[in-house]
Amino acid sequence: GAKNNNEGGTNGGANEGTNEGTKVESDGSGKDFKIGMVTDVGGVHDKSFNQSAWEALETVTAETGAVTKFLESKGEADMEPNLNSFVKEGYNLTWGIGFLFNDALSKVAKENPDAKLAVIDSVIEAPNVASITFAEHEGSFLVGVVAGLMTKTNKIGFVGGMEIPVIKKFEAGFKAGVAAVKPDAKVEVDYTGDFGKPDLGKLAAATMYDGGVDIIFHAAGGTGNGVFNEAKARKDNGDAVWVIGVDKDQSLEFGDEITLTSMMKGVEAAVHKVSKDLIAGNFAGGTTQELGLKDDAVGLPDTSSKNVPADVLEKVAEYKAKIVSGEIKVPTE
Amino acid sequence: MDRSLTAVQLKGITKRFPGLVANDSINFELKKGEIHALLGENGAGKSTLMNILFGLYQPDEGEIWINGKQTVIEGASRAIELGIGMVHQHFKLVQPFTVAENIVLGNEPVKGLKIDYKLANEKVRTISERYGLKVDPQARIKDITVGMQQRVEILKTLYRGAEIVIFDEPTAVLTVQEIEELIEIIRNLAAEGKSIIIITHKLKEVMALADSVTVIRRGKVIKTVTTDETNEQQLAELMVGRDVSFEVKKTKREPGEVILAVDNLKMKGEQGKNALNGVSLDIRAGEILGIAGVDGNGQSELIYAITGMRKVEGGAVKLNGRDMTNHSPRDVSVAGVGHIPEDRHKHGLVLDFSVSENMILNTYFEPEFGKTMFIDYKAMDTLSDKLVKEFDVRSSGIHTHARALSGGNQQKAIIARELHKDPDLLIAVQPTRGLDIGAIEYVHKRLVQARNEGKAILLVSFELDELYALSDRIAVMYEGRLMGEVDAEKRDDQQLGLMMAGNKATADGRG
Amino acid sequence: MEMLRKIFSKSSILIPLVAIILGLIVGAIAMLAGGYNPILAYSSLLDKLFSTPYNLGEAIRAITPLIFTGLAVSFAFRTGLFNIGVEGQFVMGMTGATIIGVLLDLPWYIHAPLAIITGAVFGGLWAGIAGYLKAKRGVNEVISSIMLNWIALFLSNFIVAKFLVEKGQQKSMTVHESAMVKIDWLIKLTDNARMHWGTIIAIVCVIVFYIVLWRTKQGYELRAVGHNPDAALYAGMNVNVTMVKSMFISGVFAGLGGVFEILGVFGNQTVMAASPGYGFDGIAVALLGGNTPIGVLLGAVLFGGLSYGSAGMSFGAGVPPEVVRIVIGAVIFFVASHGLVKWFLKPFLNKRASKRKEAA
Amino acid sequence: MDVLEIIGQLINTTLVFSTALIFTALGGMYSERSGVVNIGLEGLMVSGAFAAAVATEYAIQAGLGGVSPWIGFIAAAIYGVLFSLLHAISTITFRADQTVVGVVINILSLGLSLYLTKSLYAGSGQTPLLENVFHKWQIPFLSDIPLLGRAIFTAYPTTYIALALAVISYFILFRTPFGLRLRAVGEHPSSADTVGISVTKYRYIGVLLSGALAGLGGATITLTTTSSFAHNTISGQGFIALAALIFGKWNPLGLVGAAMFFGLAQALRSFMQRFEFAQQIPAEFFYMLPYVLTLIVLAGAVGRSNAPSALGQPYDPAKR
Ligand SMILES: Nc1ncnc2c1ncn2[C@@H]1O[C@H](COP(=O)(O)OP(=O)(O)OP(=O)(O)O)[C@@H](O)[C@H]1O
Ligand SMILES: Nc1ncnc2c1ncn2[C@@H]1O[C@H](COP(=O)(O)OP(=O)(O)OP(=O)(O)O)[C@@H](O)[C@H]1O
Ligand SMILES: [Mg+2]
Ligand SMILES: [Mg+2]
Repeated sequence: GAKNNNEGGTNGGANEGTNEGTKVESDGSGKDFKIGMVTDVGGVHDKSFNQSAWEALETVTAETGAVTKFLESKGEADMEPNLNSFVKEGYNLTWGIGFLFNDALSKVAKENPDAKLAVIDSVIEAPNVASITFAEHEGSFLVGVVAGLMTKTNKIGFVGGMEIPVIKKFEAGFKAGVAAVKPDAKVEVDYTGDFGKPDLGKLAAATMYDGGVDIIFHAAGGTGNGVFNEAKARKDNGDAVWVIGVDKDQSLEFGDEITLTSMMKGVEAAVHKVSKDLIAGNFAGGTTQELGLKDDAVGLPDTSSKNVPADVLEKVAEYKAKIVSGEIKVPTE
Repeated sequence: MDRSLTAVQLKGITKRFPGLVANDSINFELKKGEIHALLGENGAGKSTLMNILFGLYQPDEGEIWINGKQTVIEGASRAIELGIGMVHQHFKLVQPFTVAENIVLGNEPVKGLKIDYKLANEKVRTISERYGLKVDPQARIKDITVGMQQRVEILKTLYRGAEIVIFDEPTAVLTVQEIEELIEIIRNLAAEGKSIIIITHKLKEVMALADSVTVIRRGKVIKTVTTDETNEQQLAELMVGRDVSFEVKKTKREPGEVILAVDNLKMKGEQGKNALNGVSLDIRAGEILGIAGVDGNGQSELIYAITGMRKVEGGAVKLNGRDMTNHSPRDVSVAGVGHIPEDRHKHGLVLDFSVSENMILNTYFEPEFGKTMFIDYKAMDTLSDKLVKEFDVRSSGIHTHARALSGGNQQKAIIARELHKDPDLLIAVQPTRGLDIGAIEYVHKRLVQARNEGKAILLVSFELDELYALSDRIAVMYEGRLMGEVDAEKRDDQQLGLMMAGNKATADGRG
Repeated sequence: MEMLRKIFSKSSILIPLVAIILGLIVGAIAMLAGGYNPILAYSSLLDKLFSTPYNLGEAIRAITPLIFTGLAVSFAFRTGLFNIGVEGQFVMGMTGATIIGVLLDLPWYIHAPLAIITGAVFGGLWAGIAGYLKAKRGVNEVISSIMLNWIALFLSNFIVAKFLVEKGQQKSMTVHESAMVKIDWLIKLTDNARMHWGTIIAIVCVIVFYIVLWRTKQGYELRAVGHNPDAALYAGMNVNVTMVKSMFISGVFAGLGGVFEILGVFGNQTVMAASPGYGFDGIAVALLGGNTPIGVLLGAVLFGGLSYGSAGMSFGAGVPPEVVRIVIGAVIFFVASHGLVKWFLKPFLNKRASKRKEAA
Repeated sequence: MDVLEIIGQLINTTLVFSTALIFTALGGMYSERSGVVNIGLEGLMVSGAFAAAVATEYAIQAGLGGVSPWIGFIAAAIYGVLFSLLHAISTITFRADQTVVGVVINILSLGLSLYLTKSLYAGSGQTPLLENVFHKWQIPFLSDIPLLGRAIFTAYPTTYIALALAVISYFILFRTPFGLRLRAVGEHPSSADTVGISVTKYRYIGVLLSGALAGLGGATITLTTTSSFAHNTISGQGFIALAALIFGKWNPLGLVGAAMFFGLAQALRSFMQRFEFAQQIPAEFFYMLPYVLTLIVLAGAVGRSNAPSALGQPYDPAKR
């Protein structure tokens, strides 16, 4: 969860997309259901969790025939009217993607007790809202283990977006993971202050790689694209540098020559599950689920085996077991 | 020189602007080698006609014949091709450029891709020597005097091979010496075979310089005469359409109390040089002190110092015995100083304000215009109506923008405003610059009237005639100092000229 | 009433109207080129705006900050200054209101006014810096306010994150109810749209703008300095102080815009990655409105209405909402290039004129 | 890491950050030297960034490989010219207010670029990531020189182009007839007009060049840092370039200095964060650094900078 803020400048405005549910071999069970989703300012094609969430809804449409639709927010002020667009159209479920929806969604939920809503990355205590959060620190711990074991220079980098609690969670978990396997390795931290500025990510990465860092974990949304760009340029030059991606399996986007692994967040699975539950008649309103390692909702993608040696992956598995069992408690800040 | 050939012939030229006909079927003929003066009141249409000849405006009707051939002059470059050059009323010079750059602009000698500055300087030097127009090719325009700038303008036309040269009010901004030099230059040009058109409001210059004169009034040609067959008085009447008196009636008067006392003022100039080097003077109630001198010798700074528009480094200004040194312009104004500024567009008016709003520019804060924080627009308009009537400021109404007034009427508005304040001291800097004789007559009358009412008047002017006509005493300023005073009763141009060039006053001055 | 005369004089009302129509046509062409249905799109836009009380209310909510920022830009323009820093002043206004709203706990009749005034003063002072630098140091206000925009953003983020933050969040604690300025009955009436007193104050500001500039002695000074600082100096006005005052007042308008986003809409302030953009939109609004107060009001309605309605355009017709920016840009373009508009109108006007002649 | 190495890196990073600013500010210079205010630089950069992303993408699709970014680069300049044609026609021919039209350019180009992006890429507000972009050149031999090699001789081709253009622009502006005339038009259009120089023509050239160069500035960002175009690819750089132009007193070399100063401040912000002591300082203060530094320098040193006298005034020969 690294893309969350209100950037760029307009008020009003949204983008839209619809899946009409008559395609493919849907079982038709959701034909009468309408599910809406409001993105944060990253937009639906953010290559991050907005996109994951929308992909989940596309799958829901394909499977059940439900109508799904999204609206993009251009600024924080749009979030509430966008949610209301769905609620007042009588949608059966409305998603708010990202923890910036906290205020807007709880207000809309309170004003419309009959409507059903769900939110990612935020906890809203209302009987008609299902809240889903992730234990990002746990997953970050595991990629920290990978980085700690694989660094050759004993210098590792962390590039953050804005210095805010969620991202701090990534940093804390990551540092703990590194420390667990390589106490003498140094983790350099650079918060760029922005989730949408690849140039700053690129600069941060360049500075770190120049300083001897060989692996960088980014939790910086679009800013992280700059980290990948810089790594790619260096790899082309023959330097042995790596990036650890975030939210999705970023090797699919940036290639596995530079993507060591990624800290995946199971947004897609979560959205899919909650939406299907709704159609099946058991909406998890009023509950909060913190999805972590135990639910396989955070962690490394399978593609990791390409660049991460088996023995390291074994270690990762060990630590995962310890975290799930509660033997290790990963710090959050 | 065969003067029977015509250089320019304009036939039935008509030019209309929204709401008025600036040129109304004008016929005009300029013979080869002739100096032809164009006379007329402000707004008569002289500049418009010349702008048409130079291709800047297109006539609505009429024909232009150059050297016996009918032509259409669709732009300045075509005019230049035809051998027409124009020295504009407002100089067309690029301030940060050098003299040479201004002259060769648009027609630069090149070496490869580069401008050949050496050749450019050389060319400028050659023509400047040939016509006796001394300039420094490498000096920047912003650093040279107005007279020098005008030479650059003339050189620009000569560089382009002009055979017909138009001068639009070339003497309005020049000092006596510079005017004499210019007259010499123009004569030389004519002697070289160039044909000259000159616009001026100064009849003496016309008589001294021109071969023939065309008088225009309200866009129509009134008459074309040769200077042999006319005189100043007749020309003035042709222009204005009535009898004009050049005499300023001024009775002898005993001055009263000292109103303004300036003691040893010192001020730094823009370039760090001292602009004022210890100026001292007194003015009494009921007298006019004229300040003569070449432009740029500290006159403007003296006024800025007295009015508080710029801080002085040393010395004192006393008004009615009260110390006003380095007080704000507001304090000075309230203490009883009226100021007709040198540059009416820069300082005198807010051109985008209405005439009415301009009338209260330095009194708007008085209770007269509202006792609260709000402005009493009714009071403002009442006052404006009154002043506009009294001072005969002509415009389409007090709510029109000051921008739309002619220069003469703008000046009248300023004078009205400043006199209405009933100041003890009135400062008038070049109050008649660019005005026609009718307007000048009026301004002079008002100034003398103010003096007779017992006001002290400080008059800065570059025109000796004006200084002699109005002043009781004349002080000469040179390089930030007063060189001494001369008696206005006894006119001695020679003496004054010497002092303006930096010589101390001799025995008969009081310096 | 010179103003009113100006507004209703023929060409000044005709040109904006024609410009709006031309702008909508440009938008329609863009949509046709992109394979969308412009008629459906525009009707969805109108539908979105006027279909429900909620949407109407939310549109007004979206228009309100634009009135403030439009006034701010116009005010400075009127006095010869280009305040491109409205964005930063807006953010400072938000921050001022949040600080008071969060940290103090007072009775409502003190709390809300105090928060409003603090925010306004924050905005004013922030603009005043640019004014001061211009007056005293000759720094071009365009550059200094661009810099100040960024500084305001980061400074506000710092203040929120350091002193006001709600634990575990990236936003401030919630402003006390006593400082909030919602209008409950209107909220009920509009089905929970976020209606607040800021809208009323914005309209009051439109009037204040007019009165200050055209009715007071202070305004007379401000305008004189704006048109001709040399003449103002000559007339005994303190040009430097006036310049700072002008920027301050402009900043107060901007700051108020920010204040009501906090006290009327959000109730807290987030740590922002980029400023909200109302300031830059304010430039457009000011230009749309020809820098007159009524013009700004109408410009804000047009700009804000189109922007808010654009969500409906995408909802109903699948058109990317950016097309609205194209429409707005085109409208301002045509307002500015009135020469071009007249050129468009010429055949039409000529026909009318010749008809009249025939009739006569 | 030794000190030389750090300094070398700092200089290098400075160059990377200032390149786009140099291009854009140079563009602004041509426009403003001719007397046309160009507050639309931001928008022109947006257009350039967009055009570069799309053209490069198409070139890659067409199998042009490593040549693709160059095609994108040139396309950006052409697109920038087309966009600024709008500016030129309205401000020069129809004498519209230059500031207003600049704002229009900013609004239009962002709106249009995003609209086109969504139309071209199935609703995505972002162009696909480019396979081929510019890479840093290591100039043979020179790049091995200590300090300088690291600092200057390992850089993107765009940096060298920008610096070369600055020098060439200096020559054009102050040594050639074209430059003299352009400056004359910006200082005193009627004096240019009365010696037969077409004010309209030179202003068109100035404005169109600004479009081309600001387009290159935008392309530089796409092709050296972001590798794609999105709504926030250009966020304020155009305005910073405008500041650099004013700060650099409308002089090609001056503005390079100003752009480098700004680049340095940006580079410092990232460098400082790596030192231990810096951990104590809130990050926001580092983010502010470039802007605060600029403000301080402006307030302290320069004072009134001298803009071309006729800047912002439409030229109407019939008006006096
Ligand atoms: N561009 C213009 N637009 C409108 N009216 C104009 C324009 N230029 C000149 N006029 C009008 O044409 C008339 C003639 O003006 P012109 O400048 O030719 O007078 P002039 O004889 O040169 O006066 P002056 O002695 O003051 O220089 C004036 O009444 C003026 O109002
Ligand atoms: N923008 C304008 N709109 C309408 N008329 C104008 C405009 N500018 C000038 N004029 C007209 O041009 C005439 C002459 O103006 P101008 O300023 O040249 O006067 P002037 O007597 O030559 O004074 P000076 O040259 O000393 O300033 C005025 O009568 C005025 O009506
Ligand atoms: Mg004239
Ligand atoms: Mg005149």
